Amino acid sequence: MLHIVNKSPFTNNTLTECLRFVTQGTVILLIEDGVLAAKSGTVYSSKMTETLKKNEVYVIKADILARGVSPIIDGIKVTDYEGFVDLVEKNKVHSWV
Amino acid sequence: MLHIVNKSPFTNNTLTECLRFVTQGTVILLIEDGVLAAKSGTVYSSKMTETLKKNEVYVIKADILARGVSPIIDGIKVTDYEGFVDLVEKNKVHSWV
Amino acid sequence: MKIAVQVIEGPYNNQASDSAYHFITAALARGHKIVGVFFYHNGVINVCNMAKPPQDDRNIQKRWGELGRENGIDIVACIAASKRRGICADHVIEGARVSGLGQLTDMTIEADRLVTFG
Amino acid sequence: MKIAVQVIEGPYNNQASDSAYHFITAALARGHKIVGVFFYHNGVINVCNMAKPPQDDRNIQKRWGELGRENGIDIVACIAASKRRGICADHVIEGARVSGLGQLTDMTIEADRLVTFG
Amino acid sequence: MEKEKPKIVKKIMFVMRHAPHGTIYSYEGLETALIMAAYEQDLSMTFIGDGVFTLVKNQKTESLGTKGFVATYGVLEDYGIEKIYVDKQSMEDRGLKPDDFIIPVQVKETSEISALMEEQDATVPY
Amino acid sequence: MEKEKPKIVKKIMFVMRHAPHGTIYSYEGLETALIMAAYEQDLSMTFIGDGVFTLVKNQKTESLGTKGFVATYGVLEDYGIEKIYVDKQSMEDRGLKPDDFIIPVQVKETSEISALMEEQDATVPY
Repeated sequence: MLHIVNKSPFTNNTLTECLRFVTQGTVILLIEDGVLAAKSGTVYSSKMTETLKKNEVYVIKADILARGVSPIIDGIKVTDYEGFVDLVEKNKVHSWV
Repeated sequence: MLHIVNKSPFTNNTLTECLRFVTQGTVILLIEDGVLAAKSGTVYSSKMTETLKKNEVYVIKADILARGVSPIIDGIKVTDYEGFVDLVEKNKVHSWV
Repeated sequence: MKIAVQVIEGPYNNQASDSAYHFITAALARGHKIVGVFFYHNGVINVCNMAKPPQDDRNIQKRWGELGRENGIDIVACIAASKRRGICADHVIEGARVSGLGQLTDMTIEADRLVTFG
Repeated sequence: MKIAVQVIEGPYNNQASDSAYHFITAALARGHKIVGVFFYHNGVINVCNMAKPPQDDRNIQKRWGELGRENGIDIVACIAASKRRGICADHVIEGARVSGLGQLTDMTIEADRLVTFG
Repeated sequence: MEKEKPKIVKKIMFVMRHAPHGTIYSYEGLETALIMAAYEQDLSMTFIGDGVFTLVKNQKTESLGTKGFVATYGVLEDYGIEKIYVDKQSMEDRGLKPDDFIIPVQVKETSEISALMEEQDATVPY
Repeated sequence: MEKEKPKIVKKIMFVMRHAPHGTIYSYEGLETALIMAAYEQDLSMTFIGDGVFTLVKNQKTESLGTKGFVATYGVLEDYGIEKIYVDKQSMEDRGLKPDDFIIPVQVKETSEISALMEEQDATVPY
């Protein structure tokens, strides 16, 4: 299953709530302000590092570039909109809007 | 100073952020989904109880009734829109939208 | 006391419009002067005159027009925000108008308080 | 694969419209079929044809119309949500239409995936 | 209402995560559910996060001057939407218990809700 | 641009709490600040919470196809808005330091920002 999250984890509890429902094999895709969770050295980054031990986490490159998010946490995969489409093709989807 | 908060503390960090900037004499007014913070017995209620030791906290009655929020935390004051106006008259205002 | 009000979310979608309206009517009842209501961001949707909400529901946009006309309150939606969203250009409710951010500035300077709903 | 898309926030105000657009163009490039785009809540603002954004900016509403016309994609805004907000009634961008929630249902049933942007 | 019945029956779950009244999601979301109910799909509705406040008893909107739509959730069952799930942790975090809701709900553990989501053909988030 | 100058000079603070790009608040908020700057008021701008991301260097929006407005924050000083405050804890929580911003800012403790807010005649939140 693919979980899509578009909110900042610093402002909104959406990502934290989403992560509670993640199971073995769940893929997480961060888009829009959601990519702020991919920044290293923040109060949220240990939660992401923990998540990466069990789950794949992707971010949209255009969203990372737009926000100047750097450096990103080791292990997070950077993809583009075509990669996003491929993830949707491979997995059932839930959007945590 | 009057701080107005309209977001649920369970979904959004606005109230938590607001409370960091509260000083002696600051008044907090919870409106709209913000009144959910006034519910007793939640994971947020101890934070409110702590706040009430130093600061006045008001909620709009119409918002409490609309959401069926009950019981509310001891010490929180229930007011109406005219009471809201009086708080604005007495204090400088910041809206944490 | 002179109060300016800013609303930054759209009607129905967010409660901001309702809260602002109830606050303003209470302020008028208390004898205060509302120097203006400014709509910004999605708030500009508040002044479109084509709303047809379900019959058993309030008509928020119409209510703003009436509030402006009956109390001589300047009800203004930001023109730049309206243009971007492509709304209300020729469909502004009677009693409101579309203008620039200078109006928000004027209101803020004139008022003793600015209260934002969003 | 057949994909349906729902957008529930307005253009410019939220990035949802942009993300949905980029996702759809990428899906088309990958050879997938977009069975429809449904706009709900403030998302209905996406189909208003009166947008005049700054000249150096994208025109999101126009872009949706073009996407619909050029690719034969059904672009639908919810009529109840539009009426409540008072927008777009006679001002729907060419290539889009206003219709009921049954359209969202049809799209969801027909598609292999529903992706919501909000 | 006679509808031409599609032959496909899909599992579709509404996932409600917004508190009522502050925003319109839970109200317009209900409108979608009631329309979709006419299409004879395998529908369910799950309340997570602040969504659990939607079903709370004794919501009185008269003094707000807004439509009290929450009672309409009570007709979901009549419309054939009988699978109503509430996330246990969301409920407990907010000091609520099953008796506080206007309709009978199935309270589910996090892992059960995850499993239910994975079974769906589509989830509709509001 | 010649404006008739009001005799009143008020202390007005913009309080920016939204991340850029995901929503329009930091962009349209900047538009307000630039207009208000023509009125010769005592303006300041404070970044709290995700607002601190607004001023981060190297924001490249080309691949999003959106307007890169953040550089325009660089002209605030030319418009006479010289008091730019950043909440220290918000900055540190997000792994940022003063060097990461496109313009010089005054990093302030929570208590200093509280005091500045109390001095204002009006705060404008975006």
